[in-house]
Amino acid sequence: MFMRGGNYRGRQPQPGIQVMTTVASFEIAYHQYLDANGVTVRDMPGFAHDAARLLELYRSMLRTRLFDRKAVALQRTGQMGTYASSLGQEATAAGVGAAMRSEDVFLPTYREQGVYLARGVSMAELLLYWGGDERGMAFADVSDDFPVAIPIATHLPHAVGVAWAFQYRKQARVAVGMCGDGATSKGDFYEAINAAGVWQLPCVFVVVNNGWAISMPRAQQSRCETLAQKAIAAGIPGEQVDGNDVIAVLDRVGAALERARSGGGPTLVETLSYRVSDHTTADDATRYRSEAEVRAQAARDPIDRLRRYLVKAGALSETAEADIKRELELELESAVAEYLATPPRGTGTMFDCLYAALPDALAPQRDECLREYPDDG
Amino acid sequence: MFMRGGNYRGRQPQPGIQVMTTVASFEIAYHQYLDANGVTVRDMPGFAHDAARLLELYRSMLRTRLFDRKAVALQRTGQMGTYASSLGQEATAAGVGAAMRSEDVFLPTYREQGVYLARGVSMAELLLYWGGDERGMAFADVSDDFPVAIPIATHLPHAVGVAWAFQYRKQARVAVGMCGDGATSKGDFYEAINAAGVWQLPCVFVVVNNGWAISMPRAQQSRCETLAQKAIAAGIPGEQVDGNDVIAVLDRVGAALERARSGGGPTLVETLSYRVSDHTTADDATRYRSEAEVRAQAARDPIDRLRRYLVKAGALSETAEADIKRELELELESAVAEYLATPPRGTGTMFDCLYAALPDALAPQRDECLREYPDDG
Amino acid sequence: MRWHRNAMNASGNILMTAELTLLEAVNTALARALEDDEDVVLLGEDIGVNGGVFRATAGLQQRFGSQRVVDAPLAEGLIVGMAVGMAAQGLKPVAEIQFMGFIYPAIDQFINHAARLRTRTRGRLSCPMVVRAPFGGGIRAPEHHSESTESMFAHIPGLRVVIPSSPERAYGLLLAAIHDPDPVLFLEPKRIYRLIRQQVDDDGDPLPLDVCFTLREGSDVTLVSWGAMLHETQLAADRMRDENISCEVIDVATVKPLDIATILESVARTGRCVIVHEAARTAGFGAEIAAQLAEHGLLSLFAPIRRVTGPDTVMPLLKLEDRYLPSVARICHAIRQTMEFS
Amino acid sequence: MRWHRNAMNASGNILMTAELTLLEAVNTALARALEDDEDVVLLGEDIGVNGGVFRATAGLQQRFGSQRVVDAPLAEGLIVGMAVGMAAQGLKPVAEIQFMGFIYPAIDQFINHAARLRTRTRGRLSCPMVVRAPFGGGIRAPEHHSESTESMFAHIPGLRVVIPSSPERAYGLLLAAIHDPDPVLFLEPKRIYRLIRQQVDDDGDPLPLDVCFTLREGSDVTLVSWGAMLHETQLAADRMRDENISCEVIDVATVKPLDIATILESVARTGRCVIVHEAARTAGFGAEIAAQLAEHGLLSLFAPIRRVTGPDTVMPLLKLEDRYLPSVARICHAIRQTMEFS
Ligand SMILES: Cc1ncc(C[n+]2csc(CCOP(=O)(O)OP(=O)(O)O)c2C)c(N)n1
Ligand SMILES: Cc1ncc(C[n+]2csc(CCOP(=O)(O)OP(=O)(O)O)c2C)c(N)n1
Ligand SMILES: [Mg+2]
Ligand SMILES: [Mg+2]
Repeated sequence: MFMRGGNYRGRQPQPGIQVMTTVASFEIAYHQYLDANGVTVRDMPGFAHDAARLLELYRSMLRTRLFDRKAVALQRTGQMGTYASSLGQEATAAGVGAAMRSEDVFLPTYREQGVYLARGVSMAELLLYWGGDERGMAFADVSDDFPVAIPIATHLPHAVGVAWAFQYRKQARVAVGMCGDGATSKGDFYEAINAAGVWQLPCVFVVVNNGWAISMPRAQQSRCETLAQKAIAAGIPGEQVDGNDVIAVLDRVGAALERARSGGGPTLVETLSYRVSDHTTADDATRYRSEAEVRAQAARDPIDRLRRYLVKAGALSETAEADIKRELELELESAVAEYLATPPRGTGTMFDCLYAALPDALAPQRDECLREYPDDG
Repeated sequence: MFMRGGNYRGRQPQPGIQVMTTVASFEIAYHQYLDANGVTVRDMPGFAHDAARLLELYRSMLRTRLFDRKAVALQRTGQMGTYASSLGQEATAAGVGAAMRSEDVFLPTYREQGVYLARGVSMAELLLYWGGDERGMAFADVSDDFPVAIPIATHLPHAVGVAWAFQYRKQARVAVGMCGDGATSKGDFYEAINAAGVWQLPCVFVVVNNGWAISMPRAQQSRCETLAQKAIAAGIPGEQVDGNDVIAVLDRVGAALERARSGGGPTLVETLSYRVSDHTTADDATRYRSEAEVRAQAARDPIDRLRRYLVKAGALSETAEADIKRELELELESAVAEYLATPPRGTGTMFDCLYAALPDALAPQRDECLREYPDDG
Repeated sequence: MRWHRNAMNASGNILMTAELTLLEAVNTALARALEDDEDVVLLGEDIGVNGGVFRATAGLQQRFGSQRVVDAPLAEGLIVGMAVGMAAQGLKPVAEIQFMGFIYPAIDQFINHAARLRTRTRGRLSCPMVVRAPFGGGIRAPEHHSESTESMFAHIPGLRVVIPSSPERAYGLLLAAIHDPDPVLFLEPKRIYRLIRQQVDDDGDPLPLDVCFTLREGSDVTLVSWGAMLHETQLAADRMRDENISCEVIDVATVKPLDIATILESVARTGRCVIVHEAARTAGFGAEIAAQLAEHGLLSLFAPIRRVTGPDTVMPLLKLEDRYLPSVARICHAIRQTMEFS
Repeated sequence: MRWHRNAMNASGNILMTAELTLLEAVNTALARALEDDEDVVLLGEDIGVNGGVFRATAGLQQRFGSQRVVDAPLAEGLIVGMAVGMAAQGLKPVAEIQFMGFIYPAIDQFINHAARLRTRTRGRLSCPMVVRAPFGGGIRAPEHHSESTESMFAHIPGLRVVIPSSPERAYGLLLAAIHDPDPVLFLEPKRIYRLIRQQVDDDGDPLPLDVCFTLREGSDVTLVSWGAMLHETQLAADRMRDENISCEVIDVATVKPLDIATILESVARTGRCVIVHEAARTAGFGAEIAAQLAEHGLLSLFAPIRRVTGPDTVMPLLKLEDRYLPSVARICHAIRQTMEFS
């Protein structure tokens, strides 16, 4: 986003002039490196010249896709709860995950397992959570990331608070809040970007515009031409990125993170992608959108796109790809085994983390609970 | 606001091009007709050639000022509750009041007595309300306007609902929601303008930017250069107006109302003014802003400005002005008398308008109340 | 839905009778209201083409058009706030909040506006609106989808809070809520959305609000509940019959304002009362009922009033949610304790 | 404030003692917390240069800087949501909501986040935060400025709700709330902000949370109240003494979690209980106390438990607000009824 003018205070229109004065103007940019066929449309950013880096992104996307597929399968066979797949959105997740440093803090919705995986959350943990067990959000190896936010957009004010803490403590860390296109209609979204702007906090907001909020198409959420331009309301930079181009996502989210880390304030990045799957396993998208629309999106698949580029560049052989797949399948298999073997939480644990210490008033309720379910602690 | 581009879907950037694509651009306009000295800076709009119309606006501003002054005096002498004066903002109120038709619906905050007065609400009613009696919002002569909204910005979704009803019933009516600069930080504000955009509702949002939200200067509410540009987030037109130039306010709010009425959808108008008074009679603004700043605003006084213009144009003589003042003083005096003579509400009336009919469950509480306060019904 | 006869009711409405689930009864009542009164408008997230995530509005947009069944942007505060504006203009909006866990951004609109617009204008404006929300646990849903916080709303002066517990009452109470000239929060116990089918006459006749329904008469103990928990409560009453304990079962139905008279009258006969609700115990609505009994029915009581409720913990995710919900065994235990008390 | 001696307490803190109002005690506790722990940060509307609309934070931004005492944009959901994020990072935010009537946009953050972050992450993240809000009527304020809805928050599992009723308890309980590792809603009864002065030691010592304070011992009837209503309750107890009725007066102080043991123990001795609160009756917190007494103390009761409360109406504007608030006469009437019951 560019701003011109803006300093309206000093300006006075001239007498007799028929036109009104323009006091501020703005532009919204769109970024893409690889087109849908994996052909470069623009000079590549520096990191993209490192094949290993691109392979890592490729692996990250594939890992998410395989994880999602397995999670859906587990749900279909009654071994897990309702699940929200990110099928088709893997580039955004991989790009954001790769752009962040481990000391940054991630604040996601329910559709960002891909970023969690890139952050070091284990597959078994994510399965446990979606299997209906809070221990899945205890994260053995990731200390500060937030748990999944289900109430839409409510986590974005948290991102502001986290970023505020970084600024207060003079830490070079960034809070990254991710949300969907639907989420941009909620007051919380707006209050958060506005406040981040006021304090110029190290905070990056990534809006994953996947075209749909359950059955509501993007156009019914807002009359705005782009979601990126919502940044203008907060006086912060906003831009649009091809969310199925992992290179563009990593580049632009990376730039936003760098700016935030070095005191340059917040950014809103809209990534244009598409929710290929149903909203969740509890949804049936055929009720509200045409299969033709979904089929058309196949051509934009983020994994195919990078694969074509890598293959053409000679950076990905068939055997290398098979190796990656095999390795991921193994990881997945052992995660599923670990998940399924996790002993259940005792009923009494309902009381354990409610407060730092159980208040006296609750002891009788805990006792009552353990009387009814004595065997499982 | 102008929009260019916007149709990002069809565009594809060209290979090899180094710059990113611009997918949307916007400009925010500022409107003024009379400068601070009452000198025209631009050709006058049609209505301004009608001296009677301008005199009416002048009278409307003066009426508001005198009313405010009296209300503050009553509060200071213990005859009224906390009161929020609009001193210095009378042009915005008069302009909005004059732009609306009686069949439109007005949804104000606590600082818009000027618009209420222009709408036909009586001075005695307003005094009654601020004196702490709900009957003051029963409005004998205005049927559909909303009562004062004290919780900031919460009435803007109501404006959307009212406008939705107009659209549904194909009525050529407009809902006008007014709020302050501080209110623009609240999610409700944003949700409302966004939704009005989605359905292209006959709704006009007037943001009175008076520089302060209690002790918070405008700059601390948002990093945005103008509040008008918040419209861009909702994809609706937004513009800035000199809120102390009643001609500009009437012209621009009038244009927005006309567009809304004829199916052109919502508009956000930011009127630049200044809160010359304390926030309310419970506030002491000297704690947080300099007297120099306030004094500097005297030069922008909206009433002086129009008076100078009218006097120079020969449309306002000293005797005419004295006549207007006398008439207004008389109205005010009789309103105060009416207010002070209003018999108190009986205690039992607490139960009267709670539901359309008092539920059985509440009858004992009402009886209990009447036992304690039997004399006043 | 299986419709199986047509007739007319007293007021001349065409009478369709069918075996409906609670969910279908809601849908049928909404269709009836849309049909009968063009001021009725539905508003919510995904209620249009998609027919609602539970299908409560299935087919209604197709039948009544997108001006009557309106998909709103994702903003609950807006939805309820808009309903206030629509209602003030004389429409009868019926808003859907997708899950009760997402109603909180709208509490401001309930407490500061909807419930007091009539009071604030001394009757000049009013709020004839309904907000529907599925609530309660037991459907293995994700986080925040299973809570019951009716008592928070029952505290709001000027509001009605209505909770059906069967298809028939869902139909009649929802119509009553829509006809009511004041705002109603209509909470639908989603655990029993599809649990049973019941014969429902689509005759447009509302059931009375502000009254409790006595579902079963008994002489030893009064069981008071609402919503989905009436299912377990009735099962407990069945089980108690085998132990020769006769339970009276009361469906509160309108939680606010509360028809305490029916409950008092029952407890005056039985001398014992067990209140069952799914919500967390502390400051749950069971407390209000117990408090009124302790104030107005103390002398009738042979035994302490017991509350069988969810504990004061966060509703756990699906692996443990059944352990959170009051079980038939827990209710039976409380009944026995009450009977054995001396 | 008139400071009048310096000393040290057991933990070596400098001890300043002064005659403070409740408002000054809040200010003093905030200053102490800011002084002692740089993780403590204040956040709110108009709390900086302006020192808060009630002056609760007067002088603090001047003393501790604008990084510690932070003026926020006008958005309550944001303020409480930010506090969650800050707290998860180990800060100890103390947010101010200007009036309780404006807290509702933030309820979502309380119920869906602050109160359950620890549970949701099994202790990995937590929310050591305080939200302060002045509440209650009686100061002739405009609409929406006078309500008391503590019971809505008392229903939220994982939250603490603390209400001081004197300068001393305001100081000690606020420090305790700030030290507490979990979220606390701290409601300040603004009607008594400046009512009395009391000697307060600024020694940094917290008072215990989760316990009731017995303000006066008595043998005939237990009066239970909290916040500003304790003022009228104490006056009623005085008046009853003239009628030879001996009242025990309990300040609940921590409404959630409730120390029922102290109340039960008292009622076991007196056999009678009158609960006084300003909030609307239905589903007010008095109901919870009465319900627990009806469950666990039934046999002690010689008389019905009476609640003296605001009616279930919208709190009227200033002309009638005194008629809404429970009066000393109303409390005395209830005590007499309780005593005369047989
Ligand atoms: C406050 C709130 N309202 C409603 C819901 C129900 N709901 C869950 S996901 C969803 C759509 C979200 O769309 P979007 O933000 O675009 O994210 P996506 O699912 O497309 O990733 C809705 C309405 C919710 N979780 N929270
Ligand atoms: C939701 C809410 N929060 C806080 C307040 C307290 N308050 C009253 S007026 C005000 C400032 C409003 O500023 P602005 O919107 O600019 O309007 P102005 O007073 O300048 O007309 C605040 C914070 C309130 N009324 N509502
Ligand atoms: Mg989406
Ligand atoms: Mg202002």
